[in-house]
Amino acid sequence: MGEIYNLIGLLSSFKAFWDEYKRYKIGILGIFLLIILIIISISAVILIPIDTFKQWHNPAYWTRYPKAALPSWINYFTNTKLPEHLILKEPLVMKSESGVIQIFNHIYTIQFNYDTFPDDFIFNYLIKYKGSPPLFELSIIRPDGDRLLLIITTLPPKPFNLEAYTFNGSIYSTDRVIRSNVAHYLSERIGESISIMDIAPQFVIFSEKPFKLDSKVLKGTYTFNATFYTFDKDDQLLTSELIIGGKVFGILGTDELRRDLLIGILWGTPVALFIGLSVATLAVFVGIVYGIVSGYYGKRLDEIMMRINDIIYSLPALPFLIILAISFGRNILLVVLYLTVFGWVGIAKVARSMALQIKTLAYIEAIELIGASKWRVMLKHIMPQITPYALASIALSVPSAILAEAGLSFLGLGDPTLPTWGQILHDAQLYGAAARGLWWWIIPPGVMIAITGLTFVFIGIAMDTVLNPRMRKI
Amino acid sequence: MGVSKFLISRALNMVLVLFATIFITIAIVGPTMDTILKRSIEIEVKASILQSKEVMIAFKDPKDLENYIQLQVRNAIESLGLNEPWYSPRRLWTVIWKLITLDLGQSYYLRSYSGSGNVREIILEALPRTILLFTTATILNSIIGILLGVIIARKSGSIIDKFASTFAVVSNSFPLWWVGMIMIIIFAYTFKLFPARATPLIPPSDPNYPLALIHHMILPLITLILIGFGGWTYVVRNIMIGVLQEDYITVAVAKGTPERKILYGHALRSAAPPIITMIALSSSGSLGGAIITEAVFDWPGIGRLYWNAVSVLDIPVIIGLTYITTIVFLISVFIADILYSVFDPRVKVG
Amino acid sequence: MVDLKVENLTTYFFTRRGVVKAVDNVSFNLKDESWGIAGESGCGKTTLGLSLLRLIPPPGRIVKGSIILGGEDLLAMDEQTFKNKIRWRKISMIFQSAMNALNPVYPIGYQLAEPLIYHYGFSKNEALNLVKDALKEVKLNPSLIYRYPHELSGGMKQRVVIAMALILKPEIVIADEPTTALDLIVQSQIINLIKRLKWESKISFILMTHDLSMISEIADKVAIMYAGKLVELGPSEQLYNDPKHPYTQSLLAAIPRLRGEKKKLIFIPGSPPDLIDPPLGCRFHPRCTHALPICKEKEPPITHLNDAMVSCWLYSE
Amino acid sequence: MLWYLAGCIVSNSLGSILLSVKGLRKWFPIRRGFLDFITMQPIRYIKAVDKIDFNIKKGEVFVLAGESGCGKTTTARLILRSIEPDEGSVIFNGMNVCNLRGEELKRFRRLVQTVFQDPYSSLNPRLSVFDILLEPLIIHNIRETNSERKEIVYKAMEEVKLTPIENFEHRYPHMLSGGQRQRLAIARSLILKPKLIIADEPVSMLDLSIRAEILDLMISLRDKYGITYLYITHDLSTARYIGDTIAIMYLGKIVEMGICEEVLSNPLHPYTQALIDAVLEPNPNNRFKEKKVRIIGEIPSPIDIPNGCRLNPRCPYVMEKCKLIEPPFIEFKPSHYVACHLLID
Repeated sequence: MGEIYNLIGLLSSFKAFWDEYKRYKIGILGIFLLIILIIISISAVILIPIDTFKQWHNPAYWTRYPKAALPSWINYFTNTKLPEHLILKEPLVMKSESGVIQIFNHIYTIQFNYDTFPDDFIFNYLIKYKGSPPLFELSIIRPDGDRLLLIITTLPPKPFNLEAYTFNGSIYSTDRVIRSNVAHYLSERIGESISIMDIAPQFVIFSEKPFKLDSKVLKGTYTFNATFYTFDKDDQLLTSELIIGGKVFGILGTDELRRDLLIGILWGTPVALFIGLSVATLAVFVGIVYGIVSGYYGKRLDEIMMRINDIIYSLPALPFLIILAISFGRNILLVVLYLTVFGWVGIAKVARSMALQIKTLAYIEAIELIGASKWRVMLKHIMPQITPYALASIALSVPSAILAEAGLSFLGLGDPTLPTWGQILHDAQLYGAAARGLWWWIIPPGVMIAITGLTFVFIGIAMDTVLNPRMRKI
Repeated sequence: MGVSKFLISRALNMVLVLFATIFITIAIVGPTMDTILKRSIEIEVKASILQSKEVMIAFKDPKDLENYIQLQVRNAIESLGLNEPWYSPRRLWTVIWKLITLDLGQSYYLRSYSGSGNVREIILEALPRTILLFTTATILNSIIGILLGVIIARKSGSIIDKFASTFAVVSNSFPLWWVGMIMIIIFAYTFKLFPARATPLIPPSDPNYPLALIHHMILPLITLILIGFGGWTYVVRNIMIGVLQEDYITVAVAKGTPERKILYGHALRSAAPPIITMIALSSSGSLGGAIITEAVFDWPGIGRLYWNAVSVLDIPVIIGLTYITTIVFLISVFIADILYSVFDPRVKVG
Repeated sequence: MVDLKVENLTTYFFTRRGVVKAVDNVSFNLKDESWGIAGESGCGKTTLGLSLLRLIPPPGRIVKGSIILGGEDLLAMDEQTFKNKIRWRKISMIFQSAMNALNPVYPIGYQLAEPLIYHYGFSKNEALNLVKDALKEVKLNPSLIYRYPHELSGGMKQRVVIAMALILKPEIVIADEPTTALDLIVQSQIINLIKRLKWESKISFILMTHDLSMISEIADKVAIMYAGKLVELGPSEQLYNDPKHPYTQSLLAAIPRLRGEKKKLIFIPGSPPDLIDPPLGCRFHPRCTHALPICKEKEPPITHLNDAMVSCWLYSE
Repeated sequence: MLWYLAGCIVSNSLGSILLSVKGLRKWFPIRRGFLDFITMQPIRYIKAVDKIDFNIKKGEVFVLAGESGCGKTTTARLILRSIEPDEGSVIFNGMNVCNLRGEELKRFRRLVQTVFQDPYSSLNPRLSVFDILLEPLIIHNIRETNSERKEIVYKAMEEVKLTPIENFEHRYPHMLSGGQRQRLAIARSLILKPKLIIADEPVSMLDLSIRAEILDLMISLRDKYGITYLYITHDLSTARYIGDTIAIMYLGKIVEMGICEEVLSNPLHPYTQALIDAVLEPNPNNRFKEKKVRIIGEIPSPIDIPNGCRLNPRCPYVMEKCKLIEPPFIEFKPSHYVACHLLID
């Protein structure tokens, strides 16, 4: 009784609270982490186009990315340098004319100094033409000066009904023509005829001479030269893109569905903060109002309200969350609602016991005897005393809300329109990432869940220590 | 109020909560259950009619056949009482009566290892495995937690205390199932010490099955302890620190009571009621949380069963499981109450 | 022959807010008599009591001084010797609140038996038999040994706590507010019990309370404590009939009397200082009606007047 | 304006009865478990207040004294209508408090104020001194403008010597000493110009050195505004210092009542006598003799109240009759009432 009174006195101003709070290193650390998370969230929203995260569950969007690639920084720690997945979009552009013929050149120069071969390569281009179909030629110059013609072909004719035709073409290293050209090149060099079925062009193109099965990668500068011959003065080569399929990609690598995990992790941050904070705030608000009304009114109403509380407390939470998600849907707002339903119970109990304690303080009786209404007593004389506790319990409820949401998502019951950390782990589990050792798919989401949880745990513990005199050393 | 009275009133309370839980479960899954049930009856009836040639021949006009089918479906639905809504007293009573008598009905799709579709059998097959894993973990966790918690409570503020508290807080922030995945990477993928899937490959009828089960249990068990004991230690530490500040501890020190006796006698004995409650609650609470953990390790307990039931929407199994989980939970609460009254002579609840 | 000499005892609490000077240079000498230490809340009485038992909880520490009992310096002893020879055997304590001093989960018999078991190695049953005698001594029914604290009334619990302090037959018993939260009539019963113990068992009590009336019931000598310092000490008669220090004088004049002439009570304006930052000079000077300029600057020395000692500039040259 | 006039009327009519308590009874039922309900256990009661009568005259300090659990605080709550009586009536200023509703009750709340024992918990720690004093004015909608209200608040602060005002008005309770808080509590009770102040042990938690300050303040306010006090205490010495009339309670009953000085110097009831014996005095000669303790044991629980005279199991003069018949409350001497069989024959 005395304790709670002193506590309230101590916190009569925010400054007093802050002075006390900032003594706790753990609290400062919590705030520091929170700021980082907020920065991550803001930069995710600003830097990554909303389209990208909307495409998270659309496999077609991710075809240009490598499958289950390691993060690229892994090369700093290993002796064998793995090829980085390259998506090149800015070629050296050259254009020349001779008569009606225009020649567009897109030249990509890459330094390939890795120890293993690339997975494959893909060349995409976008060309607009009015006249006869353009001629397209793709060749490569190896570091040793050899030039390989990979393909020379005519683009499809312009459909009759169109005035100008915009054609989106893709050349894959696995294309039959390329394989055949490479086979030709190889048989010239080793003097044996090679069946094109046995050819994987990247192992030839990027290999040291002589071309043996155990030949190493030929390191150095490779030049990809794409040449288009067009036959109308308005024809244009719009864009092109060269993808060298690697085994490492970006900061966090990719998953089995070729998605860039960095995007998932970054976008997961605001989603997790939203879910954590909104569930915690709602639950604490409901819990506190419920607890105060129950504790202050007391008697029969209290009895009924606490029995209801008991029942919800006794429901096994996760099974019920699952049932709810299946029966009523799994939109993010609904998930927030479900988690709130199971989140407020404990807080209501604490708020009730605090209300009961505060109710015994003489100033409540004093103000009642002066003639204040019940609402005035609750709003002006009980609620403000519980507010600091509420803030602490919001902080302490966030981690469990985040964990619960992650659990639901992990079971595949998260909002299917959003990337969340739990869903990344769900997919990882689905594709047996753990048993296959795909650690980069598993570690970052878990670490993010833990860091976000810890942030609020730290803040909560510091606040709680300030608020709970028993735990505080004098 | 005496102890026996206290326990009886707790028991009555337990029954009340149990019924409320059943009602809520039925209310949530009821409507879904009805549509699914009706559709499957329709399909069944149609199939049986379309299969028997005699009946088919009897109808010349397809319209008559259609009407006949509709009639049969309606009869079947009525005979099951599905024409009434789920909240009608008759249906509620049937469900509740069945639950009380532990007649949990037949599953839609899931089968036990012996091939039975009886929900009770399916659950009773899985339950001991979950209890084996999670109760063992809870017991080990609580033992480690109590011993460690007492030690660091005595040295509160020391480096070991700070280290242990930090470990507790940090370990509690990681999802258990995530740590499970990491453990699989380390111990099953990298070092190949334990199998990655916790379900033994040999059938349950094999005499070596229990041994295999225990071998497969080690990795999940280590995970549960690694993640669990920190929290236990921290809670025990906090309770103990509170108790150690009490005047009667100072008195005990003054009287010359040896420190060991103070810690493990006076202090721990006073701290026992909340700790006992915690043991009882968490050993049953883990049944609910087992769903994800069992999914990660592929442990053949009720968690995975629940998960399977949810994935194929096997409603009788879902209801049965919810019911059994709640019963187990409430029984543990009740046991916690009994133990509380044993350990705390003050127990008097009005 | 009991001879307790406390010299310059100083106990500070090193808190985050600063150093709380709870007991500051306290000296007194107890010889086969009972002392009363009077002071208002927060003046350091309880800390003084715990210092004598070397039970100051962290962040508190005895900074300096000596406690000499029968020629031995208790503060120089190592903890084990002190625990085996002095604490509870020679000096024991009746703690402030009986309710909190008893462990709720043990029967009181066991709690009383503990000192016997751990100091003299009695078996549990032997000890319990002795406990029964001890309960009789404080006028309690011996059958209570199997009861739990919550089953006893306030007065009974207080008697149990007293029996516990006496169980090893110590020479000195510190009683810290032994009757707070007790009703008036029960308070008289407990005072009579202490008196009888004092007369019959020749125990020296050190009674610490805010209540000067209660001290007069028991103490042969009285010390008045203000803000961590002893301001006046002397024999009971001297102190009650002819108080010297302005603080003592005001305290006595502030006690409402039930008997005799109805007099106007006086009060001391202001409130006791914060022990982290006590006033310079005499700690009482901001509330003192007789304050001299020097009181604000220098701490008053101890002046001997007849049998009494007073720390006040009014009495020193 | 009414509240202002009310004060003038009171000072003119000293001696007439302000508050009259008649046959007041409050038994608290002991909460029965579900099981008790099924097994038809009879309801048991805590007989906190069991038919008491007394009158408080205008302008006097009426002391209600007794040990803890004797029902004195429950009596105060019944008078304040913080709880409802089972039986009996409380007539304040001609109106039956037990029947008040709505606006009338609010008016009553304005005229009767309280001061509590614990100066630490009786003030809202989140409000400043100024806001604490403003609160009653807001609740009762007294004076419209802020400046008028400010004036009233400042006046009350001056009245209880919380000066200089600018030093105190923005402080929070935890920045005040115990005595200052209690003065603030008195100022709060004063601000609505009440006729009756119920002071429940207002000094028992204060240090000895400042008790007199509060008691003197209370007396000076009585002299200045003709306020009547119901002073509730277990401490007979302060009762004598401040009281005019005293009633001694034991287990829910008043056992003796009369002029303070008279009752305390010539106590008639064995319980009163025992209480007076038990009061400590600062006299060094006391240590040579045992204190006289007339009655044995401790107060029984108010659930198991003995038959007959409630004191009979503890009373040194107990007679057969005491165990059977409850003694009537008689006027043994003029204005000195007592309930004891010893005095009837």
